[in-house]
Amino acid sequence: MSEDSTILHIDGLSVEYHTRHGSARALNNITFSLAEQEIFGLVGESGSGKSTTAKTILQILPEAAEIEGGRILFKEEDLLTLDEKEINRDYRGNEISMVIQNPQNALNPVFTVKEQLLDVMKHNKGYQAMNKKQMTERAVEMLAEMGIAEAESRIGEYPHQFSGGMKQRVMLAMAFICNPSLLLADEPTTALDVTIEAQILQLLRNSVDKFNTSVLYITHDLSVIKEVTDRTAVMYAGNIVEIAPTEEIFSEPGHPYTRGLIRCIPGSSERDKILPTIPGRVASLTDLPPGCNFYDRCEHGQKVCQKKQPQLEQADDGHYVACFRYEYLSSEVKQQ
Amino acid sequence: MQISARGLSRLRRKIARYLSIMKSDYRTYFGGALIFIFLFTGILAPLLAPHNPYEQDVTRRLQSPSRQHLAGTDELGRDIFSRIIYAFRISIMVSFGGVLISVTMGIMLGTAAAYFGGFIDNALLLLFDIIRAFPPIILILSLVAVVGPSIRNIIIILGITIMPRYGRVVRAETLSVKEEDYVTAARTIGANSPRILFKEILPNVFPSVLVLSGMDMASMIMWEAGLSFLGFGVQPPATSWGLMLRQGYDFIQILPHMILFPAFCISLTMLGFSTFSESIRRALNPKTSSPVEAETDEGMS
Amino acid sequence: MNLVEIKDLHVHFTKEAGVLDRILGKSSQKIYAVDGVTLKIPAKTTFGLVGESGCGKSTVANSLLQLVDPEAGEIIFEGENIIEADRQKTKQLRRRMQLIFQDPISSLNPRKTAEEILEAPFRIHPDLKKSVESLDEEIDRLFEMVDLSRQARHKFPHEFSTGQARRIGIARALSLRPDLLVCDEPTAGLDVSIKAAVINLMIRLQEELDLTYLWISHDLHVVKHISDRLGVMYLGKMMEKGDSDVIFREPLHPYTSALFRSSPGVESDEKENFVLEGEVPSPINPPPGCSFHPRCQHAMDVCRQQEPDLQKIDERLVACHLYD
Amino acid sequence: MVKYALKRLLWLVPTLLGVLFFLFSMTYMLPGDPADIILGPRATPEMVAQMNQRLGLDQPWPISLVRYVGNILQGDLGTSIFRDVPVEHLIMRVLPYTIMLTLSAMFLAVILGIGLGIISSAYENTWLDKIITFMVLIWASVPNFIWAVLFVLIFSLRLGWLPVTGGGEPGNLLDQIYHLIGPAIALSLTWAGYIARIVRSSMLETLQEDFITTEKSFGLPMSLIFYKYALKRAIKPAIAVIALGLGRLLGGAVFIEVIFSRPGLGQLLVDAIEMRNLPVIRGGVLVAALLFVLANMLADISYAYFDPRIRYE
Amino acid sequence: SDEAAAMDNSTLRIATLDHTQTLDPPYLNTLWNDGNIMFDIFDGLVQYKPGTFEIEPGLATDWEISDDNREITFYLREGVQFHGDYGEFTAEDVKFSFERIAEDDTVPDHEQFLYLEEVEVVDDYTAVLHLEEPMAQLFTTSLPYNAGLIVSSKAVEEMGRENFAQNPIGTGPYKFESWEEDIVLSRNENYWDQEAFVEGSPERVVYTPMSDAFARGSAVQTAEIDIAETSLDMKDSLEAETGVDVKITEGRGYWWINFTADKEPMDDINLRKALRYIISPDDIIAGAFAGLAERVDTMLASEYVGYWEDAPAYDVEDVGENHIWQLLEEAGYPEGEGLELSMRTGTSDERRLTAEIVQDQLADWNIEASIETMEMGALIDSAQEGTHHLGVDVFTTTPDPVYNTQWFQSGHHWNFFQWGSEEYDELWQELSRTIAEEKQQEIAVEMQKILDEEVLATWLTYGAKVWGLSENVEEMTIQPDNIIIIPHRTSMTEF
Ligand SMILES: Nc1ncnc2c1ncn2[C@@H]1O[C@H](COP(=O)(O)OP(=O)(O)OP(=O)(O)O)[C@@H](O)[C@H]1O
Ligand SMILES: Nc1ncnc2c1ncn2[C@@H]1O[C@H](COP(=O)(O)OP(=O)(O)OP(=O)(O)O)[C@@H](O)[C@H]1O
Ligand SMILES: [Mg+2]
Ligand SMILES: [Mg+2]
Ligand code: NI
Repeated sequence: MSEDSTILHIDGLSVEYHTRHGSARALNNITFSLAEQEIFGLVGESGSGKSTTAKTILQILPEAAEIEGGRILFKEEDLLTLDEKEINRDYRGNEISMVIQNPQNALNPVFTVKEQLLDVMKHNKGYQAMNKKQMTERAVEMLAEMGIAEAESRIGEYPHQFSGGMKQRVMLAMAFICNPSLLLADEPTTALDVTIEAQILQLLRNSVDKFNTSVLYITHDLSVIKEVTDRTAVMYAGNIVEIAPTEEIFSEPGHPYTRGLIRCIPGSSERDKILPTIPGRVASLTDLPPGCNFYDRCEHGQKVCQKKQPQLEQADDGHYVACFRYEYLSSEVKQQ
Repeated sequence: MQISARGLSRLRRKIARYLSIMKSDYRTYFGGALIFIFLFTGILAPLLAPHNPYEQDVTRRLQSPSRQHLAGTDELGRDIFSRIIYAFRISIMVSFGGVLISVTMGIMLGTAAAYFGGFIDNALLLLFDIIRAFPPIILILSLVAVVGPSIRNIIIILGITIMPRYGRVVRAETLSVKEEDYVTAARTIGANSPRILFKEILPNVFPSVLVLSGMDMASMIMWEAGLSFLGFGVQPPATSWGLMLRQGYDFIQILPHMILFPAFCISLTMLGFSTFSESIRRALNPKTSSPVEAETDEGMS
Repeated sequence: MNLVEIKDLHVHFTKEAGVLDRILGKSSQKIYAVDGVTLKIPAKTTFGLVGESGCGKSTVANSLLQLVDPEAGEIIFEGENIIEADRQKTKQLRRRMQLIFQDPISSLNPRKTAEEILEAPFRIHPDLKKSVESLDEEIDRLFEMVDLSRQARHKFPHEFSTGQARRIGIARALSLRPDLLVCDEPTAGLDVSIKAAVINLMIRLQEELDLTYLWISHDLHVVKHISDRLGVMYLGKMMEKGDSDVIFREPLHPYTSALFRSSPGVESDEKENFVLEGEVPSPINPPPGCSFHPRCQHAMDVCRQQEPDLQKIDERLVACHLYD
Repeated sequence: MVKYALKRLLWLVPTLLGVLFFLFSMTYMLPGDPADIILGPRATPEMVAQMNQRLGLDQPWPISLVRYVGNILQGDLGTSIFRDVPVEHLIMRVLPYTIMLTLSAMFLAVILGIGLGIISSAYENTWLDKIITFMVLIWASVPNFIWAVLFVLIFSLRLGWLPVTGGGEPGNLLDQIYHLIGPAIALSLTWAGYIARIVRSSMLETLQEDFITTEKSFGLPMSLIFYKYALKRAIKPAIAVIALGLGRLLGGAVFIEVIFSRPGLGQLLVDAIEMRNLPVIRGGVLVAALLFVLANMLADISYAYFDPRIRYE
Repeated sequence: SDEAAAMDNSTLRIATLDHTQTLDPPYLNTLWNDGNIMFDIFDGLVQYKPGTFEIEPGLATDWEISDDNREITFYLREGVQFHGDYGEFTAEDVKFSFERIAEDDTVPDHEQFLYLEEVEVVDDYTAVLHLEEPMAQLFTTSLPYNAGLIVSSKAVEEMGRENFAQNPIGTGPYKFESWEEDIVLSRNENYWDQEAFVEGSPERVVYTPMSDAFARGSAVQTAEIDIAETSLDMKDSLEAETGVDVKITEGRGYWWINFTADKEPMDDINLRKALRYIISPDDIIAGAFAGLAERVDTMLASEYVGYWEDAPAYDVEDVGENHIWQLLEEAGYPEGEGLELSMRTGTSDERRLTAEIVQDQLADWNIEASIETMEMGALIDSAQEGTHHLGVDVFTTTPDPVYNTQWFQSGHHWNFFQWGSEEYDELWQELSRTIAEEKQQEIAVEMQKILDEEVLATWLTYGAKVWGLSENVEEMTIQPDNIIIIPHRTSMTEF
């Protein structure tokens, strides 16, 4: 990972939601970077702050959220220092595009697909010179490329006339039509059938190659991570606990949480055997313990874990782990 | 029917939950206070009224408000303030009576339509649509013309006129609730139809009915007032705000208080019912998080 | 011995055209949700049923519990055809088999507390209530059985997490002490760690209570982990069925293998990126012949015309002309 | 869409037949001997006989029902009991006034309601929002006849700004508009308040939806998102209310017409009911019902237009 | 509106109480809505002298009555033209106008010419009415009232009756112009009696239907309407306004509290006597009629033939309370205890208030009265069946005593007393055949005395009407029957 090929660098980013029941620290001092043309996975259980990360990058957080600190360097420009207008003009839907979590509801139900695509294109710098007809042609082309049959006639239809998989294709078309340098894909295949999921994943892979796009791929499904990503960050309760090339995550998981997750996957162990689980529940974000967030559920926890928050530290080349007990654990693994 | 101690405490807990949500809503206090005043004044009218509302004295007719007659006197020299207070009773009767009738009829017909389906469903839907085909006030007027104006008739007519709202809501909700998994779940544990209807479906239909009826209490008061204002409503010697509005109308220029007082009562009561029902709507929505109970999320041990 | 047996089950839904539709010349449409499914579940084993969304898995489950009326076929429970059971009989049968719903939260009445939900079966079946010493204790026991704390008793469904709601559904099913538990996607939408906990719970319960499972899922990892026997459905029909290990080791039907290969991590050896093209056709007009042929790489002429029968190949049944 | 509209139309047939049956049976349900009430003590037996024939009381009821429905299908609503004027003339004479009143009140309510709803949702939780919310709550809770009375008292009698009577000089548009101001505003306020509340909450709800996040993430200008994407979606529940309001306002017009002494269907009906003018009651109620049903149908269809999903259900 | 008025300040705007139903005279429905306009458009052979019930020549300049009272010869005014191009008025028009009423028994005013055999056209300007029997009401009501108005035979035949009713053609001072919501008339420049017009007589008259009394009053106040009858209660508001004139006239219907004589315990004359004292018209007039009406202690009003000048008034003060208690005791209700009476009333303000006052008056004597307010239909039904002990009733009148007294004959459909007397019946028969005014007077008084003796009612009043006149109106002439006479000195202020 050479510095000059870095397209996105997130540095010490913290975000809090202020709600009636107190403040929830959804992101706690997270740091990672994305290289050009890289597919970077972000994995974690529900509520760990994955979507918040993506929304923070585009600064489309809800009002209740507040960015507490950090930098988001995109192509060397700190997005957090830009004003709303600039971000809107130059980044959203231009340099960066995003596919949000819920395909069923990601498109506005009362406008045709064409209307929505064209509005996105009108906003995009690449299409300023085109007239409506040309834009329509381009949109149809894009839809066809994303595997929508008879795109010409279907472009005039409303979202509810598409199946879930096709909606996701439309979303991808919308994302790629912007020619982005970075795509934020927030669980694009959750709630789809495995066969459809496979189709979408393949489509994504192909398009990334074709459009030279970097991808931040968010999912809670480790097996998908394994399929598509080059590198992966594991999130737990607002922290990144481990970053590593994807293969290493599976072959030599560093953090106890990562290990737990991988062992949990049914089918990987023997049939009918009791699956290993991670005891307890994700800590409540409103009152986090002072030390390691995972301490409660960790079998290897020690005093130090209870007092201090571990920071990401390089464990191996390109492999970072936030755990005080890493050394001990890795030696244990090697022993086995 | 006996309520077990456990059932009682459970009920108490549920109500406590609703109340705790409502407690955090200003509308509860505002609407509740207005409704409280409404009911309180109506029920205690004989104690609160300074004069006999029926006592006439033509020599003191049409007096302006004074210390003795807080809202002046009407054309027969009766104390308007006392009459307004007694009129609360009419409004209570009309609003609660009318809504009660339409709710009972609506629930019965609505569930029947959803339950039996087919011809009966279509016939009942047609009935609802026929009633709904008339602008309400015009249907009310024509029905009053048929049966003649009296409190009892008006209550019944108002009830019939808005009944289709409940019938349709209950029908639609019953149909959609019927499809819910938890109703199927009740079937799989062996519950029979009446049980499903009364234990699973109706309780889930009821909240919409409750909220609607809160709004309709306001409409009832409005329609009665309008009807009486046109002279088709409550008949003397009983009096209602609408009737007082009508009486005062002729004196609007020299004695505007004669209409302002009843107009105020009508508007405030309607305001009370509509705000309160909005707050109930919020509380009964199970998705609204109760500020008290959202504390800890203890779970699997 | 087979606890339950389904023989050539057909369930068709009619999409009723309303009176007005009919006047406008629209006739009712048939949805072939389940079209000739046969399966046997030996007592105390788990039968896994997989397939894409809309292929009729839930419908099989629902007909087993007599929640839908099958067009044709037999459902034999302990040697007795229960399709024509009368009301009394149905009520009793329902105690013997229970359903765990696909959507955990919506299967719980939003206006009832967990406690009330668990009490309902005892109110419906007075003899059940008589058989327990104290209702209160019994409910505590049920909560314990599914690893829920006592405090959960007074909560409303929406106040539970998905995993917890699922447990209440399981506890309700167990309160009737059934023999057969039909689990309709019991791990859908759960995070991995919670998913594992639920699976563990189910396996434990099966052993403790001698339960028989019909396990519906489209998560192949889970099915692979838990099921003894496996059935693969496509568009209302059984494509392949047999011993779970056997099929997972070597799927014969093109659909089965496509399904497995689409599912990341199930067939870890094959690293080539395989994608099954197209979407499931509408069950209103299923394709003629083999219903899978439009998406099948190996489709032959015969597949377009003739519906393949299930035939025994290598210790399992496959419906495919490739093996004729 | 066409099919949906057609379906709604077909269902109208039995509904309207039901309405006709009700109107028809009013003849039998009204208390008292119609001849006595209508003709008074001077009636000769011949006049009574003629009256009964006119009301269809001379035939067994099934026959007169058929005759009644037949006449109506031919556009013949009968003649006013006091002879001489066909009911449809009476109605046509006043109907334009009612329609004008209802539509202009509707127009005002929609403009005010949607406008205020949007403003207060755009400035959520600011003072402006609070002021609008409170004002609009008051509007919605005061019945329109009270507004009308207050308007007459204040603007017409005290200040003399507005006329109190009539619909304005026929043919003089300016004068007619001048006469419309008071009634239209009084009629619209209640509904405007209602619409504003619905638009506000619907708007706020829509802004929470996932697709708004999508639109934001693609950098569409906030004004486009707010006024195009969110509004069209948010307006949907308001549309139902708006068109429903057309019916409500039609009902409310009864009071307004009486109080402002404006010619109109409501006024005609109230007078007819007072005078037991049965054919006029029946004809007037029928026309009111027709308009009402039409308004409701319009509501359903415009609802379908704004929510494309409905058409296919 | 102001603009319109400024544009044309010789337009007189009058509010009618309701929509006009017809402008064909014998089909008149209500005097206030239809009659007012008909009298502007049509003339009769004779007419009431302005402000009185005295007869003066109209289209007939003179007439002769035969000795047997069965032949009346009219000498018609020459050169009178109908409106539009309908030519000169002749005896043919008289024949046509009257015979169509006499021959068709479905015409509402058929009774007005019940005994008319034929109208003989002697020449263009002479017409003779041949009667089967003498008709007492001929000169009191038939001829000067609406039935006697002359229509253009040519116009009716050309247009057809129904159409004519909406496009009337007469000889009167104003011509029919248009009828949308409003009815518009314009001055007939060829009117035969040019003297009727005075300076300020309006060029145009516009009748606007306004059913709400308050709206009428307000409209006068804002000068949108020039003349309107308003409610009694609005008198004070109007008087307080500058520029608005208020005029009060007597109503034309007799109000009474009806005693249903055959209904237990009202069949006891002592009870009826007690009630007649207890129910005091003074309070009712003060409360229900805003103190504006005159007390009338008998059936017929002072302007009418048959007025009983010395009719006794029954007031408690005259006889003392003890007398009443005694009457009640004789009726079986010592101290009034246990006496519960039912009372019907209608929905109008006056009726409602009257009933409430009576209820209150009875309560002073421990008599409990329940009020039932009914719609017109139900009210008439219950009155005809005598279902209530008491009733608040009113009948409208004409100047004809025969008409006004007919209802109380035995067994009459409209005899609300549920009472009968042969003597009364015979007197009425005689009255209806009497033409001489003095004789009529004598018989009618005799009849009222019978009613008085039998104690059937507390007579109350003829009611009152409050008229608001805008600042534009200088003077208004109104008939005793409350018909406004437009050209005759009802004049507008000059600007
Ligand atoms: N609008 C909001 N207001 C308050 N808290 C919020 C809001 N959105 C998210 N949160 C909280 O922030 C935390 C992180 O949420 P986020 O949506 O980023 O999680 P996620 O990892 O995307 O989860 P999932 O897999 O369920 O999508 C959660 O605890 C969530 O409850
Ligand atoms: N009650 C019903 N009425 C009409 N059609 C139905 C009904 N229930 C199911 N279907 C249809 O039958 C087919 C099979 O449905 P089923 O629910 O059994 O599928 P499934 O395999 O459980 O899918 P999923 O994985 O999405 O739950 C689907 O096409 C569905 O639309
Ligand atoms: Mg997320
Ligand atoms: Mg399913
Ligand atoms: Ni079949």
